[in-house]
Amino acid sequence: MTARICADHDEAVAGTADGATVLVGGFGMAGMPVDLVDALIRQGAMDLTVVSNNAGNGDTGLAALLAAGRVRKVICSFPRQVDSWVFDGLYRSGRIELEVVPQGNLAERLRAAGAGIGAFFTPTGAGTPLAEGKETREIDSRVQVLEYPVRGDLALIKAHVADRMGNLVYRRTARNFGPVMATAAATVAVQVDRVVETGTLDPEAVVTPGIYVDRIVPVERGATG
Amino acid sequence: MTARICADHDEAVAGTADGATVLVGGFGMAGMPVDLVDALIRQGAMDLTVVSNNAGNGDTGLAALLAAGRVRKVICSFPRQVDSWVFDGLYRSGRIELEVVPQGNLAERLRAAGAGIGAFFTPTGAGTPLAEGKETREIDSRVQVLEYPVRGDLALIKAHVADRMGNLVYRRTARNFGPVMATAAATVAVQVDRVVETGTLDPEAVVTPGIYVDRIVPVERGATG
Amino acid sequence: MSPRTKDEIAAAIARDIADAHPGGAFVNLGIGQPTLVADHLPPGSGVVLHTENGMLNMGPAAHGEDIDPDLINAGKVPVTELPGASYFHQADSFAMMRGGHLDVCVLGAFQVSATGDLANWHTGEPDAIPAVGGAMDLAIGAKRVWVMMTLFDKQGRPKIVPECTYPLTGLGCIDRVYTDLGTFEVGSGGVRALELCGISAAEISARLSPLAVS
Amino acid sequence: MSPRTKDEIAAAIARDIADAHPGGAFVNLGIGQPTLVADHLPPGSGVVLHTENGMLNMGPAAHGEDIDPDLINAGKVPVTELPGASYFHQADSFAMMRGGHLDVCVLGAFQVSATGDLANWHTGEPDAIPAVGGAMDLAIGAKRVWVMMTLFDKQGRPKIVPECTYPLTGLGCIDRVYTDLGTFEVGSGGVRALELCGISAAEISARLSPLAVS
Repeated sequence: MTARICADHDEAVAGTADGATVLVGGFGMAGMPVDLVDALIRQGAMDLTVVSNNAGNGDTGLAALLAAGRVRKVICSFPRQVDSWVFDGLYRSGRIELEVVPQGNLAERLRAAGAGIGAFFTPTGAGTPLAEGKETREIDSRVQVLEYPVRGDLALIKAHVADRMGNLVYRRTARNFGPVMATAAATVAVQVDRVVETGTLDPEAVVTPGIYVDRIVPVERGATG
Repeated sequence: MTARICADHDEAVAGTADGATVLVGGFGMAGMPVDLVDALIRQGAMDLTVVSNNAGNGDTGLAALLAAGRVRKVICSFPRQVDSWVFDGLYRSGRIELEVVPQGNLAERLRAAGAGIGAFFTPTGAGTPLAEGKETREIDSRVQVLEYPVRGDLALIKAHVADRMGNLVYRRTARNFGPVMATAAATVAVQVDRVVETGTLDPEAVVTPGIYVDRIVPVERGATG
Repeated sequence: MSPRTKDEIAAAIARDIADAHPGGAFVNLGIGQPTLVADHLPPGSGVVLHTENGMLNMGPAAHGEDIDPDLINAGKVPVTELPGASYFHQADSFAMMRGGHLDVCVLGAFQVSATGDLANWHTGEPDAIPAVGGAMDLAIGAKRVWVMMTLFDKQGRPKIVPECTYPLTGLGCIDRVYTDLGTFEVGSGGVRALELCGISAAEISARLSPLAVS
Repeated sequence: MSPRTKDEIAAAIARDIADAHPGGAFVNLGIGQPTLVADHLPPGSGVVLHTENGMLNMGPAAHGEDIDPDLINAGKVPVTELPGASYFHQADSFAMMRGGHLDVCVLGAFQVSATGDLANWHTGEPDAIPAVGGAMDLAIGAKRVWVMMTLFDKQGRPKIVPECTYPLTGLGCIDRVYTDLGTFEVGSGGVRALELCGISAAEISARLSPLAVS
């Protein structure tokens, strides 16, 4: 199925099941698909597992999803930030599970899911509390930890421009987790600044090929052209 | 050390030691760094292990390196081609070793070398003669084979344009093994169609960041500008 | 109905791809006969072709002035680029394949077993030079992997077999086989004829014996 | 010579990076004090800064109209882009790091052990929310990983210790520690003072005891 341009963000997150694992792009607010997360709040799915680098900032976007009580578990590298009070409160009162994963292992586990890699050995985290209970092996005189893929049912990402076939380019460091998450979820919804005609993007510069993209929403209505 | 523009191809392959493992880019002739391979023949290193998708075409480039008796072993996915008579003769007379690796596993093993991944489980090849003697494990109801990184002492690749910091872009399907091989070798030499001033390439469209590149040669003298 | 020509087999595959994927599909066509499938895809099918040497939305073969040595398919034939194309390196291209993102892959074969094992890379002859290319990656690298081949080899021996005698390319990876004499499902349920062309069910059963064909 | 200020420590690190890499270097500066190093790099040092959220050739912090919310560093501070920059996604960025392509990484720390273990991500307090970010990747992700910190904590306890009591970030990954009171090598050879600032060798030995400082 090639990518579909959605009428609005609600259409892009329609059908998300209770208990789904949702990958949410962004590093802080750069690349954070705020409008799609807002749509997911309206959509109402419960008991979600959210995979994202952070655990929400301020009171909007991912923080609002958490505040609405929709999230059972967060898998992330860096929940604690100056403005992560929503997560902090839920965590301290035992109302949310947390799996902390080193940022590079998180990215590589997402890539592995998208790339059909069953598991991989990485030196990151070896000998630390985050590798406790995990299989290790010495390879090349270095202790390495066996890590498994992280897959999503849905990925919500933000890109800069899409063409009508779903090819994506990003903007600067807002690229961050978008391209790997786009490969790692059964359904991939993307909010973009604008949609252009197919053939407009330079084939050499496409970062996420359309094969990975299912649903596209331009952030502002009318930003299709 | 940032990338250096070399005066000629000989400078780009200088210092290659006997017994070195050399990664050679290209899929057939697309992306094949013919001028660098010719320089390696002149340079004279013996007893090489060559890692490349194919094992030479016709009588030039990689085939000429093989014909010169410089190569002890070839690691590749597809040695046999209509015009691989040089390799075929050496192989049939027992004068060259061959390790056949599925193309995707070869690419992933090169990536693993560049990405600091100690080993990975892949479903490709499971149950086939190419997985004989390798460790396997069932993951996600699928038999997977443990594969290890393939590293080079030297990589020879061909790109389209470089800037003076070594950032590279490629041309169409000539991109093939270049970007992964560039990450997987201690020294990376690149022949390019031209060198442009730093700041000319679009930072969003750089495929191989300059950190991976050591030596650059424009194919035609004077193609620096 | 007589046995199918290569083009008729390709047309049947093209039609089945289009029918099964009304919203478009991402497809890899193996080297050789499977490339014929591209010529039979209905206009507007939305099928996007992947070539494992690093491209999506590959166009037809290039001729004359359109030939660009940097733009080739997995069979090293010069091809063209369609609007919406993208290029990527080998690790990304095989990640796309291994990760199960392609809808259909069509391959040639020496043999397919009743349980869907594939042998298509090596005749096993002692002096043959082994060369696998992307065959093993393709075999496990799509949601559905189909084979296009003649049902019998030049010596008249069946190519759908109880167990492959040639070296394997992949285990239990094939679910459908398109041949000159019909289309067959293979897999955990054994061999089932979906369609026969120019041959009776009785004759198929006799010639594929001891395989049971339902 | 008196104890070094943060800027003096940063200047010492910047000088050592430039001296050790006359042809330029690829460097990652951790969140917090290590970012000061950038301000002290000599003109023309050829140092290219990596930020693990996906960029090479990062420029100084952005101000006023130059602020672009899509262009931030790992500390989420708006930054600028220098000519020759490139952007890449998280898997590629950490592949670059884990693969050992960076020359130097400079990190802050709670504790460094005599053998080079690093503790810098978690105080281990029971109600603290664990947050690691890229710390563990950075700790093992450069040819040389250096620490910039005060030698003693606010309670006066040494931060170079026989064995880390805080949860570890990485094992044996640090080879040099730059502090207000001097620069130290750590690793298999134990602790060695390369330079002392405003403190005598005898006093260092006494205050780091039972650690042996050579």
